[in-house]
Amino acid sequence: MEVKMTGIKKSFGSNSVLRGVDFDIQVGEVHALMGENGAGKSTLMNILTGLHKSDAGEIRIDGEEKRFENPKEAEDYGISFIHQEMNTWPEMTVLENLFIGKEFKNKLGIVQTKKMRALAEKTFNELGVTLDLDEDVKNLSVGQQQMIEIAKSLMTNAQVIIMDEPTAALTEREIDILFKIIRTLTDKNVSIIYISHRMEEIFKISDRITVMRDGVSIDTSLTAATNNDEVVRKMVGRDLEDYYPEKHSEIKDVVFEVRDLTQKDRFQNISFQVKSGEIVGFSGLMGAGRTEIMRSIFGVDPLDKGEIFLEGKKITINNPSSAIKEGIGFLTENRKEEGLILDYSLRDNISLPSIDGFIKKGIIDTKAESEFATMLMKRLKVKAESEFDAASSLSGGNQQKVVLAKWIGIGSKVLILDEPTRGVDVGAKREIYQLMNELADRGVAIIMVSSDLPEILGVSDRVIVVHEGNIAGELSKSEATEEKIMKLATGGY
Amino acid sequence: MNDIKESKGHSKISLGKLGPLLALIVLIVLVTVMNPGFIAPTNLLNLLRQVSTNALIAFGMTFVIITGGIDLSVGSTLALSSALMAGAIAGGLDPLLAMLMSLILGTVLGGINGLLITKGKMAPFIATLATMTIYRGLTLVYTDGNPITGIGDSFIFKYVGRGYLFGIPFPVILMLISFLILFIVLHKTTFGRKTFAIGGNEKASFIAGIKNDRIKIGIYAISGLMASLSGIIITSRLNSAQPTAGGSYEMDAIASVVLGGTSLSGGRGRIVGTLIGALIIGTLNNGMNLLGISSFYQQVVKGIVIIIAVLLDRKNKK
Amino acid sequence: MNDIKESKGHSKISLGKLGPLLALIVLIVLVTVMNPGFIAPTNLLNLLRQVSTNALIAFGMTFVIITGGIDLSVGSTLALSSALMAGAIAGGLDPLLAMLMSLILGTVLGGINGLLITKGKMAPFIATLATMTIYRGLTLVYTDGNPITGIGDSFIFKYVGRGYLFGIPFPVILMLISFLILFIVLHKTTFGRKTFAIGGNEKASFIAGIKNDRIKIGIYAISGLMASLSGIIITSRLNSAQPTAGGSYEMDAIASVVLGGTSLSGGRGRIVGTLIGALIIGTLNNGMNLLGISSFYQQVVKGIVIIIAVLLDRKNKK
Amino acid sequence: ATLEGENTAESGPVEEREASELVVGVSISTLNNPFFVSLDEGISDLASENGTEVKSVDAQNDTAKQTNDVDDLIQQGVDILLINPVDSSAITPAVESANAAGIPVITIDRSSDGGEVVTLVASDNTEGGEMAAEYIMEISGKDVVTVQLEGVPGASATRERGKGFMNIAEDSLDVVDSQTANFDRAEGLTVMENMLQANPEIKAVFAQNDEMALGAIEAIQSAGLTDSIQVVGFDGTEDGIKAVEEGKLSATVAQQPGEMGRLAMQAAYDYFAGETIEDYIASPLELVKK
Ligand SMILES: Nc1ncnc2c1ncn2[C@@H]1O[C@H](COP(=O)(O)OP(=O)(O)OP(=O)(O)O)[C@@H](O)[C@H]1O
Ligand SMILES: Nc1ncnc2c1ncn2[C@@H]1O[C@H](COP(=O)(O)OP(=O)(O)OP(=O)(O)O)[C@@H](O)[C@H]1O
Ligand SMILES: O[C@@H]1[C@H](O)[C@H](O)CO[C@H]1O
Ligand SMILES: [Mg+2]
Ligand SMILES: [Mg+2]
Repeated sequence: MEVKMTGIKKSFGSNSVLRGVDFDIQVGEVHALMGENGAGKSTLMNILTGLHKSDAGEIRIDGEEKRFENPKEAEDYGISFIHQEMNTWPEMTVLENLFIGKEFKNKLGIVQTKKMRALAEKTFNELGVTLDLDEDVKNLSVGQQQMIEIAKSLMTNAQVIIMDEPTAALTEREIDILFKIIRTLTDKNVSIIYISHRMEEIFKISDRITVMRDGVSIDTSLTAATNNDEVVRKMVGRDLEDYYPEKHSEIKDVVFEVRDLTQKDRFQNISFQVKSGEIVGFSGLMGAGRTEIMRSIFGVDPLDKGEIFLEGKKITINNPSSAIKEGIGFLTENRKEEGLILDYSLRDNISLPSIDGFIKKGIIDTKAESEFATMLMKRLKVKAESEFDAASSLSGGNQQKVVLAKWIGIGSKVLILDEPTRGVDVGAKREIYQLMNELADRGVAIIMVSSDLPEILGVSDRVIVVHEGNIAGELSKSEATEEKIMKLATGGY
Repeated sequence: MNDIKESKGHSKISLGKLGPLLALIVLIVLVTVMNPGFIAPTNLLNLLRQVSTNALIAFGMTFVIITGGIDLSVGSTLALSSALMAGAIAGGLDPLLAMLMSLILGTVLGGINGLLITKGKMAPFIATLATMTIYRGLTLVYTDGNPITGIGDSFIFKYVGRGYLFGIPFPVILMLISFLILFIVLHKTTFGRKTFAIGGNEKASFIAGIKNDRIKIGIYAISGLMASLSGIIITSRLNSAQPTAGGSYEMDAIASVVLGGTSLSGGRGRIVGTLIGALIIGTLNNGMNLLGISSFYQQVVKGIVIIIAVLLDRKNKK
Repeated sequence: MNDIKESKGHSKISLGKLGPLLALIVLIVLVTVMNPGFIAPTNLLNLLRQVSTNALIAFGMTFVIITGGIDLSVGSTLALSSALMAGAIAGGLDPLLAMLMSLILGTVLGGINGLLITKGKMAPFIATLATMTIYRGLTLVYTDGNPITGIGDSFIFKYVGRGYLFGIPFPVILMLISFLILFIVLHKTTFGRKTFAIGGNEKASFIAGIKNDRIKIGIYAISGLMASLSGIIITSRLNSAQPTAGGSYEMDAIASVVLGGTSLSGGRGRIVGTLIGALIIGTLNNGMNLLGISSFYQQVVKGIVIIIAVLLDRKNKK
Repeated sequence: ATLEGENTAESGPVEEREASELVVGVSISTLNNPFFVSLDEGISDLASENGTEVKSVDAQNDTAKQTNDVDDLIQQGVDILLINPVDSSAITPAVESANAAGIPVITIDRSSDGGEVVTLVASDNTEGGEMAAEYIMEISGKDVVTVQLEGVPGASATRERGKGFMNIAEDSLDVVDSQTANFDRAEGLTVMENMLQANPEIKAVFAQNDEMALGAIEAIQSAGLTDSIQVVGFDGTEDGIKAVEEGKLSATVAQQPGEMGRLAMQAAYDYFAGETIEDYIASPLELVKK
């Protein structure tokens, strides 16, 4: 199937998101779509698949003008969309999830579970997925859920598959499998539209790259004919110097230490230290238990055993409130669910953990609060009109900066960052790294959980690798390599 | 991890699923010990007949609650459809036709709720709160506040609420048939799948091509239909249509659904649970009457039982 | 994007905000045209006094609904705290102390709801449905179904419901004072900010160090407190405590909150809106009585007005 | 296929029973109203004086619940049923069921439209309504501006009192408004307030029960019209009679619910003593005025 989109325009209210985009897909190619957060990539795909209507422009499929009324129609026509925001039904089983809206049924409308089960098993086999079809989706890891999304799309026999950041939650191994599948698909003349912020993947898998910036398609070139720096330059409109900024902070005394942290069946005897000015990277496979460890430290989930020390003093943390009082901040891995109140203003979001500090005679001093928020927004270079903008109106990277602003605002001595750059574009990523460095310069102890290996290597002073709830090893910056980390992470020695 | 799997429990029988059933059994044993008359077959049939009217409404409510909605208007729907039916019968319409008309009317009244909620984008609570008032007002206007009588000659009409088939009260049979049909619809058909899907993730369902609005309208229509069916039974049993009929029935129905383990936040639920929930409420009412507990204390006990049952259920699922 | 900003509304005055006020004005004009007696100062004061009892409950309900919850037990809380107060006064307790006791009791009853919802992890609907039944049952047990009388001697106690200050009925003054205090609490203090935060995103609030449970318990306690305050006024006005007092008051309170533009899904709302909502409901009741509309039609009209107001509000916000 | 209550057990001669061996089932329409509380007390007082066991259930004003309640009492094999119906027509099938089970029924305060009952113990509500209208004419004069506060719509008391009242009032009083206040004191207050706004020249009020009358009095009082408006209530509850004594209420058509209960219980004893019982036992009505 050949798809040609020309002059696509789209506004949401006064916000014109797409201002004339050209984009085409050829049979059997992997076409990467790149651009900063908010460039309009997902919106363009939503228009193609009929979720949104374009204001202007034309879509031709195999030469014929075509407009889908809704995503189902596009899917029936052979265009399947694996969305960036996962579209799962947590309370339903894997099998039910795979077939929602397209169940096999007999004449009486009764669903035919056996048939569906057979197809699902076949597809899982092809994908190398070993998941219980009767498991509730809510019990699966984000990565496993992502695999379901992929399987769902494969089962539709689509001619064009759109993958919007499919690997954001996948492990290296799962990514390998995905890439193999993509290869078999393209061999069968299926085309893939591949959206990702991970450069190395783009160069590994794509045939062509289209770069979008501010709602306009800037350029389309053959992957073989371009390179990393060129793509980045087109995306951000200028040269980015080194991807991972140099870090010069002075690493001093131990600020934060945990001993023997244990939560039954999740992690055992976790002990580590973080020094002032140090960034400690936590690596490991998806589901290794890193998030669980951090949540327990921060008092979100209870600990069965273990001690926490801050500046040499033993502290007790029962809930996030007490962690915050001690000066610990926690950027969660899921900013939309746990990091932000999307409908609320940036000011309300930023001041939330420190709101008790703005009381004057029992009343919130909103002037001081606004100043506080704007100050932090300036320092973090948050792109927004004012502190009264709704958090939902910002791009992913800017939203992430707002969450960071929250925790910088409490004057954290220890900052735990769980996947701080997940879904964030290159430009914003770099700004976040710079921020981390600045904080380290001022003596903050930083823990960074990340599934992005290059990031772990580029940013951390020291790497701790977690394997099945245990610390499998520790590597200094000079020792750490991808191979060594992977070996520890997979339990191989 | 184990417990999570259990609470879902496919094929496997799980504690979470058994929670409401256990509660019911405990209750039955307790009441029987205190008054053995309780398990006399005649009383059990009597109990089942009492349960049937609430259970029917609760079945429809189960669909509504699974989508994350609520239907406060069931009692008023029951009253309005019954009043018009009784009026029609008293006016000489064939009772069978009148009953059919009542069912259609209930469906339409439910459908109006669905329209307000989908096309009007109103919160189900407030939409059905409004129609609850409106339907009740219309009933009062139509009946002028008086019960409608003079409907009692037709055997068929009497039979619906007061007949016996093989010794089983006919309302009980109606309840069982409805249960079976709705069980299949909810758990075996695509309509049921879609009901769950909407409750679980409305946006994703839309993207998956489910016509959310259509399904929801259908679901509220089912709720209205069940309310009017319940109304036919009540009208037949009382040999008259009462303008105040069904007042606060929504509460018992909702309590039955929740006692049965269906979550008010939507996306999860079982209609078997609702049947058990309705039996719990019915056993409480009947049992406490048998035990001669004053109606004042009955209310206190009923509230406490709801709390305990929900807390236990929560615990099992943990 | 604009709509998000507007619906949140900082400083700027927006259509969305004015919707309910416009509805109120239209209503007032309509009624006045049909019966000019409506805007007579005595009638307006009379109207305000009638509104006060519902408005007080609705103020508390606003907090509850902003967190995404609901409180069905307000009417029963009102009845129970009033009955115990009346009993205490009849038994010789100083009326001032008895009133204080009633307020404390209301707060505690509300707090129990909060505990069930937070510590018991029960859905607010079902928790307060259960306590609604329990508190009502306890009221009936305590009063034995009879109103409690013989409480009418104390000037202070009479004054609360029946007094005038500068020509304004004292209940109206109580309503305005409560409004002012709760307005400040909701929109100017950290407690209010946290209330919104919980409604906006409970998980994010917890991670941001908000003690969700504590705030929620506080909020349900406020709801109970306001119900008991309303109960004091009613008891004083009726010169007796009725066991059935407050029946279905939750519905009018919830309708007022929603008419005022507070969203049932939580996270968004304004207490000024609730005041306006309560005035709309009050004007409807009072106005239709003045116009001699039969109470049956009144229900129909009330329901329709709720629907129209909510639909218009939706449209404005679009 | 059979119908419930279809084959009435043949009523042979009554087997005579001692009061102390009897088990009496009592179904009350609602105990949320002092009137019925007194009625219930009247029954149980006389019963306990004679050592009779009473099983009492409360229908909470729900016709369907009352049918269930009666079924439950039948299940327990009570010897006789004393039913105070929520509604006269809706109680019919329950009475028929009792008939089928061979259990005699006595209705109280409100009748049953069908089935066989031993007797009805009630005051004549229509007559009571007439009494009220006549008394208003007597104290306020012919054609005075009058309003009526009605009880729960559809209740027989509402219908009958309204009917009786209008029988007289239609020709001899100027009834400008009639609204329901659901037999409820708080509603009586607000409805009265609004009526006063709409018709400031009101001179007389008939409230179909004392609860509403007491609410109306509070409204009249706060409007400062106590001296110019006469209120007549119905029931003669403790509060009502006290208000009459204090001069706040002009009069109340007093029923004697406690007496009604005692009369019903006595009728049950008489029944089991083999005596013949009248179809209708009038519970006395009395106009209580100062
Ligand atoms: N439904 C909507 N209503 C209003 N604005 C929207 C809507 N959907 C997207 N936008 C806005 O359109 C712009 C483009 O969003 P889009 O999701 O297409 O970006 P993207 O390129 O996919 O970014 P990312 O890399 O972060 O996924 C953003 O500013 C976003 O806020
Ligand atoms: N609420 C829960 N109930 C049961 N199991 C859970 C729960 N949360 C997480 N798990 C499981 O615990 C393990 C650890 O998950 P965790 O999210 O901590 O891993 P991680 O190393 O942080 O990986 P990720 O990169 O996915 O965040 C996984 O197997 C996960 O499926
Ligand atoms: O006779 C009673 C009383 O008047 C009561 O106040 C309401 O119900 C009627 O049936
Ligand atoms: Mg995107
Ligand atoms: Mg994680």
